[in-house]
Amino acid sequence: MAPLWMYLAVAAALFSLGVFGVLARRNAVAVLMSVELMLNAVNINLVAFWRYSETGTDLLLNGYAFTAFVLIVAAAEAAVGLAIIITVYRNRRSVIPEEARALKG
Amino acid sequence: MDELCTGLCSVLVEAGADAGLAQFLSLLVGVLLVSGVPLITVILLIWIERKVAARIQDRIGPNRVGPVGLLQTIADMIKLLSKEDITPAAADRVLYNAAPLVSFASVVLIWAVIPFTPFHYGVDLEIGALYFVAIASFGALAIMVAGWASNNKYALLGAFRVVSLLVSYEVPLVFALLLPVLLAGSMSLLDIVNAQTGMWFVALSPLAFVIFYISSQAETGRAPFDLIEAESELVAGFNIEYSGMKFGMFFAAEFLHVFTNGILMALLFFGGWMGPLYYESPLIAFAWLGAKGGLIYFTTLWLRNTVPRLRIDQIMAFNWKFLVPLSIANVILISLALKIMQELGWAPRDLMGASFGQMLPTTFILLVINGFMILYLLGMMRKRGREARRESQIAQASLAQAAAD
Amino acid sequence: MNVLNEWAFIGIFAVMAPVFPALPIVIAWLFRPRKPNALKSSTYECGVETIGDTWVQFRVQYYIYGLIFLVFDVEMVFLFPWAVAYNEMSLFGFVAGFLFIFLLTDALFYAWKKNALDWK
Amino acid sequence: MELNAITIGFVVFTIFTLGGGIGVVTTRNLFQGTIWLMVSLFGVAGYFVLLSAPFLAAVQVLVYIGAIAILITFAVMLTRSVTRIKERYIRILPSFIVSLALFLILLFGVTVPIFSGHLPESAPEYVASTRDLGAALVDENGYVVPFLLASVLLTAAMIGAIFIARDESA
Repeated sequence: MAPLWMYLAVAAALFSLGVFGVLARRNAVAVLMSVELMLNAVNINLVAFWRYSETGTDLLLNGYAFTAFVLIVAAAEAAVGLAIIITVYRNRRSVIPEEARALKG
Repeated sequence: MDELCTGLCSVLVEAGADAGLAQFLSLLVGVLLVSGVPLITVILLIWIERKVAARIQDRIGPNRVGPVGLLQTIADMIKLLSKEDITPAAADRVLYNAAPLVSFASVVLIWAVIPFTPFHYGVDLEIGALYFVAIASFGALAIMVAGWASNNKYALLGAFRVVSLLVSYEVPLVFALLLPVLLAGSMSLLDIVNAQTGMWFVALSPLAFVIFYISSQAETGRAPFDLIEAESELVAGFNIEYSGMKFGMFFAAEFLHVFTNGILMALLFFGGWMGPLYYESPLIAFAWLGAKGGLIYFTTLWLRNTVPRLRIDQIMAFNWKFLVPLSIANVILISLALKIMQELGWAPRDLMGASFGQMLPTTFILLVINGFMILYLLGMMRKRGREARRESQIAQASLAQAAAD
Repeated sequence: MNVLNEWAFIGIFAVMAPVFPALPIVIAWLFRPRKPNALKSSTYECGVETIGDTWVQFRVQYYIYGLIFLVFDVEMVFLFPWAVAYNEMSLFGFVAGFLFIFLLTDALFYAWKKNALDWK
Repeated sequence: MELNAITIGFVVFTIFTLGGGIGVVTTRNLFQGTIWLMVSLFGVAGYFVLLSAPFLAAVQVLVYIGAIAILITFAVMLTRSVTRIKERYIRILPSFIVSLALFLILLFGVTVPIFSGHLPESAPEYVASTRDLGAALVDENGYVVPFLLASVLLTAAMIGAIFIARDESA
């Protein structure tokens, strides 16, 4: 069995890749994909901690169940985010987040 | 392949092989044995499909190559092998070549969890039922990739239509799949079959089977849902730019998928290998599974060659406004009734050991519920049909009126 | 077989599965004629060069179907464990699952009423 | 770590996950970016299998490759002029420094407990099954409130997204 820190290191690398994508990419769809990468890095961590935690007699399901909830949140985020991108594109012909200033005060 | 593995493993270890290597080799042999079944059947399936289609259309079908045309597929393969392979200049080469491989592999991979007999299967995954739905989603992605990588408007449009059809019909499919899982209390296909010792699941909820049947017909892109080959509308759909053996792979994947769905339905709803004398010999069990799967497969061919193609708006409306609500209602009503019966002690909590007699009251009540649902649906459909006919009559009358004026 | 052995089987299967269709393609690559020309490898469309981008604008309805499918697909994350545990479940647990399905049916009903399910 | 199936799996899935991730942030073509994302998330599903959570792996494939990939490609096609953006990146250097610094900090945080012996080396034998998860999800003392809240969230997301994306003019 691979030791815990290896999973954590991979998750850290994946999360950093996601952060880079969110900060540096110009295209809103690419930014959204980078957010998905970050959420999945979190999921790796959750499952790895769940697997390596001492359960004792009582069943510990927190990490397992929480991963399922993160999955749901990721899906909801993708659905709404992409819908917003499509609408902004339809109205402004642009997919660059910096150019969508309609909601700015 | 459980027993075979341990057997082969120990032989290899005794012969002096490294334990890990022995395990790997025995797993590899298992993989080759299990995957051999679909790979051999697919060659036969193409012949069966053509023969059945020909008989339904009052033709003879392939009858020149070999006895009753059995070797026709081999001849076709040789033809396809010698065909020039054309890759469009503007195509994305890597994705273009990967798509047919993924498409075929996604169907073959389903066979890893199919139990052929009580003792012979690739693996018995704890999540078997979910596994084959997940693997099938690679097929949809492969079609999307094929359409995009061809860099052709027709191909992309075809891929869009097909993928939206596939994802739409996956909703009722999964809801129908929920019922066998719920009844058996397990996602392992072996457990699902064993839970049908007392009563086949098709008797507990025929509606779930019908929904699964219709949506798997759509998932494989067969008539009346054959938008994949809507020649008159989309030239050929997503595989328009493919030629030679790569086209052949999409073709073979579709044929194999239809038969795989037949086997899956036999496992999920018709008790798999259950039948008289199945416990006598694995061969009899295997024959039962093949017979049931083959019969369901034959009805899908029959359906394919009988009904006309629907328009895409009709297909979508049928799915979202009829099949999805129906499948949700079916899950809710059946699970509600079963839970109440379990609380009252009329229904067994564990179907695994339930006998035929124990299952009778459950079956009766669930069947009555499904019967009422079907009666209601038939009434509704008759009403809708009458309305539609009246509307078309009015429309025709007004047309005639306009022509007279 | 223990659990990971099962998955080793799936892993080997997953590696082998694309090899089976790749074999005939490679064999075909050895035997097939190769006479490419510009006309053959042009995009198949009406016999003239394609005008404009292949990525034509698509209708938003595709996205809406995909969206509704996504929501129902994600729902399965919870419904499958619920179905597996169904037989040992108390009435309370059943009602919770019932509510879960019911709430999502609401969303479908909304989409229906807003004509988001029509192919426009 | 000796050479065994788990080690091989770990290495393969690491290549998938990180290679796919690099593909996502570097590719110019968004459709290829989606495929890279799927490669990466498939690697994550592989990790879930290695960590004895096959149910989560299947769900990961079902949700991401089966649904979110399709949704993203639909969105990419709907906003087609995306390929015409000339420069892929903005503020590339600061972003790179920030993410590299973040990675180093995280790596530091991950590796320090090894030397002090705080991280467990081996995992417990018994793992919870899907049935346990299902029972806990609808248990009064379990996750029944988040379970129903998730349903509300999904309903809200679906209604909201349909409301936003619907073409009023059509």
